[in-house]
Amino acid sequence: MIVIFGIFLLTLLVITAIAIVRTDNLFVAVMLMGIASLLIAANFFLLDAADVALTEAAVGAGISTVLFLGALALTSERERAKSSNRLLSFAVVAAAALIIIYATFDKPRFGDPEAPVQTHVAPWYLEKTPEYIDIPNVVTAVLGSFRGYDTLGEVFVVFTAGIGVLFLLGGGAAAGSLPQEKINEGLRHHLIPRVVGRVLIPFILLFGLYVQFHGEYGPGGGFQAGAIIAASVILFALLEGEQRALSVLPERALLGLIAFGPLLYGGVGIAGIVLGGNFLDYSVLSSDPVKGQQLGILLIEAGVGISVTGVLLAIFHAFAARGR
Amino acid sequence: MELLGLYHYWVFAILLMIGFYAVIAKRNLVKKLIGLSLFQAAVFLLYITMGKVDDGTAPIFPEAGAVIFSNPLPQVLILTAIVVGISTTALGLGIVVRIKEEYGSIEEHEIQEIDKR
Amino acid sequence: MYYVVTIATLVTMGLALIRALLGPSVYDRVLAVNMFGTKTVLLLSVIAFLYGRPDFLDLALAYALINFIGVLAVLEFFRSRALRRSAEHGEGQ
Amino acid sequence: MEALIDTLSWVLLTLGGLSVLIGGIGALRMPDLYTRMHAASVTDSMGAILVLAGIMLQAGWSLATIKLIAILLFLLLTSPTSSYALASAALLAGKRPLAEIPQDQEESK
Repeated sequence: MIVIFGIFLLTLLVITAIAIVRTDNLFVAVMLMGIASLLIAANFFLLDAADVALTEAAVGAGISTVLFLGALALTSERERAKSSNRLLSFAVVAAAALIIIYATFDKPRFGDPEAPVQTHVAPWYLEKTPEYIDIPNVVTAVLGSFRGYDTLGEVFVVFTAGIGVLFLLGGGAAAGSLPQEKINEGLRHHLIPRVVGRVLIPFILLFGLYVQFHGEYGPGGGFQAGAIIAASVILFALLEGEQRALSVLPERALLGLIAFGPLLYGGVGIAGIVLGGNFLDYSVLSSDPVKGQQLGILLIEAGVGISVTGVLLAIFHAFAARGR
Repeated sequence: MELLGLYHYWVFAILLMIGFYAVIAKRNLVKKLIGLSLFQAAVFLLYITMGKVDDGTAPIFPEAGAVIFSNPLPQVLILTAIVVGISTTALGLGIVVRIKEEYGSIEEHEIQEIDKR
Repeated sequence: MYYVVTIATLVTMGLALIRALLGPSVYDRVLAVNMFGTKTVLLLSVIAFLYGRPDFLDLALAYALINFIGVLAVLEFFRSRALRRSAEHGEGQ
Repeated sequence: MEALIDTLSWVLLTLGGLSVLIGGIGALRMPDLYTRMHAASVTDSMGAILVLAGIMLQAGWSLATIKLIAILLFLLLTSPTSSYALASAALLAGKRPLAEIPQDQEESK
């Protein structure tokens, strides 16, 4: 029965995707992307990926819409030109789709426990997590400890992307023709959303911290928490105007956060070397290896959360500052 | 049942190619980025689909009882990829905004024409 | 018994999607997205129980909290667009 | 007792599903933006209350119930607010409701 729910959601997803490509109004495309993100998150949840669904929820529901709308406000809302070489592109795409679909017939059955993907390292992770790390969430264990290098790399990619956006858009904003005070006031005159938003912001922050520190026991972790905390500050910025958000968390502080996150992560790795282990080996951080692993994961998740919060907020402010 | 399972992969293929179509055929740069996001989403779905195990549950140990778990590894990869995806999309959007400021347009062919001059 | 609610929610999601595709105005589409968001919260909470893992309600909670931001972003987008338009008109005169 | 709770949550869940469905049909079939918004937002809150209450009865007294109450509270806060914000934005942008306000009422304002 649940498989049929999944198939229904996937069908809706394909319809949404086709509509996204067909519409020439970019605002509509962004709205439909919001729907697509909700569908994808629901699908992830049906496919047993609670952590991934939470990430998609944290990123897709708020931040991605905010960023795309920010970019649309700075560029244009409509697609002017018709597609180029439609027939040729369609032929290429259709042929490739058919080839991939043909290839799927050789794939292992959906949900097959004997498929090569399931038999290689995953059973080892599932078996050894209670022994080595002793936290219930295997995803966090793999993310933080077993594949700590990967995650370090990903954090640096996020870091680099954030720095890139700051280089492109930060500083020396184009002189806008709009009255400053009007632009800065945000949605302050919308009284009801403002009051509700003010009630909501502390809870979002609290929920973000819960996701951050509960990540070892349930779905969550630094990536999700970073996105949720950034979302709460973005909500504040939307309601009270961007200037006030900047006075709460000034740009310098954000730069500090961006740099401190990867530094903390790398620092934990170096601490492993100093204490006589390998890079990113947390077992040596404490006299009890299991406790050391847990401490290490806690610290690096904090590093991830800090850097994701900083990068997403810096990106948001960079886009908002351009609009002035 | 066999075909129902394959449907997930077909959706992956179709979604991937819809995104790809937007990237190659559309001339608007923001639309290309939206297509790229769809492409990304399709890849995410493929990974998560492959990690699913029959009668499995999310790889978080419940308080009691041993059960079958789905594969945690694709989930780890995709979890980080989603956040990386939004940052790189933001980078792309940043480039588009700069292009708009320099060229006054975000349509590919108009930009190329300005470049020819 | 959860199946009844799940199916009703899924069908409603389909209906909301049709509304989002038909439009006609942008507000209809935003309305559809908003509706879709609430339905997702319900769907996720029901499925968490359907799976017998009620600790996954965090997901529904995340959506209940964060969906609001999307609507506010749209509102701010309309506001700044109106500002820009009035500024352009002011210069034109 | 158990059977009573089960029956009650059955009834709540079914009513909730029904109300969600009615909202969906209303949002699709109503003639203009404001009536659609009305259909969608009212049933949103009603459906959320019924469905979540039904699940709460099943969950018993546990952490899940508290989370469900939190979800319900936040939904009841945000969903009408979003509808209000959207309606006011549409009205400010000059979209008029389908039904015209009668002359005498307009003057009395």
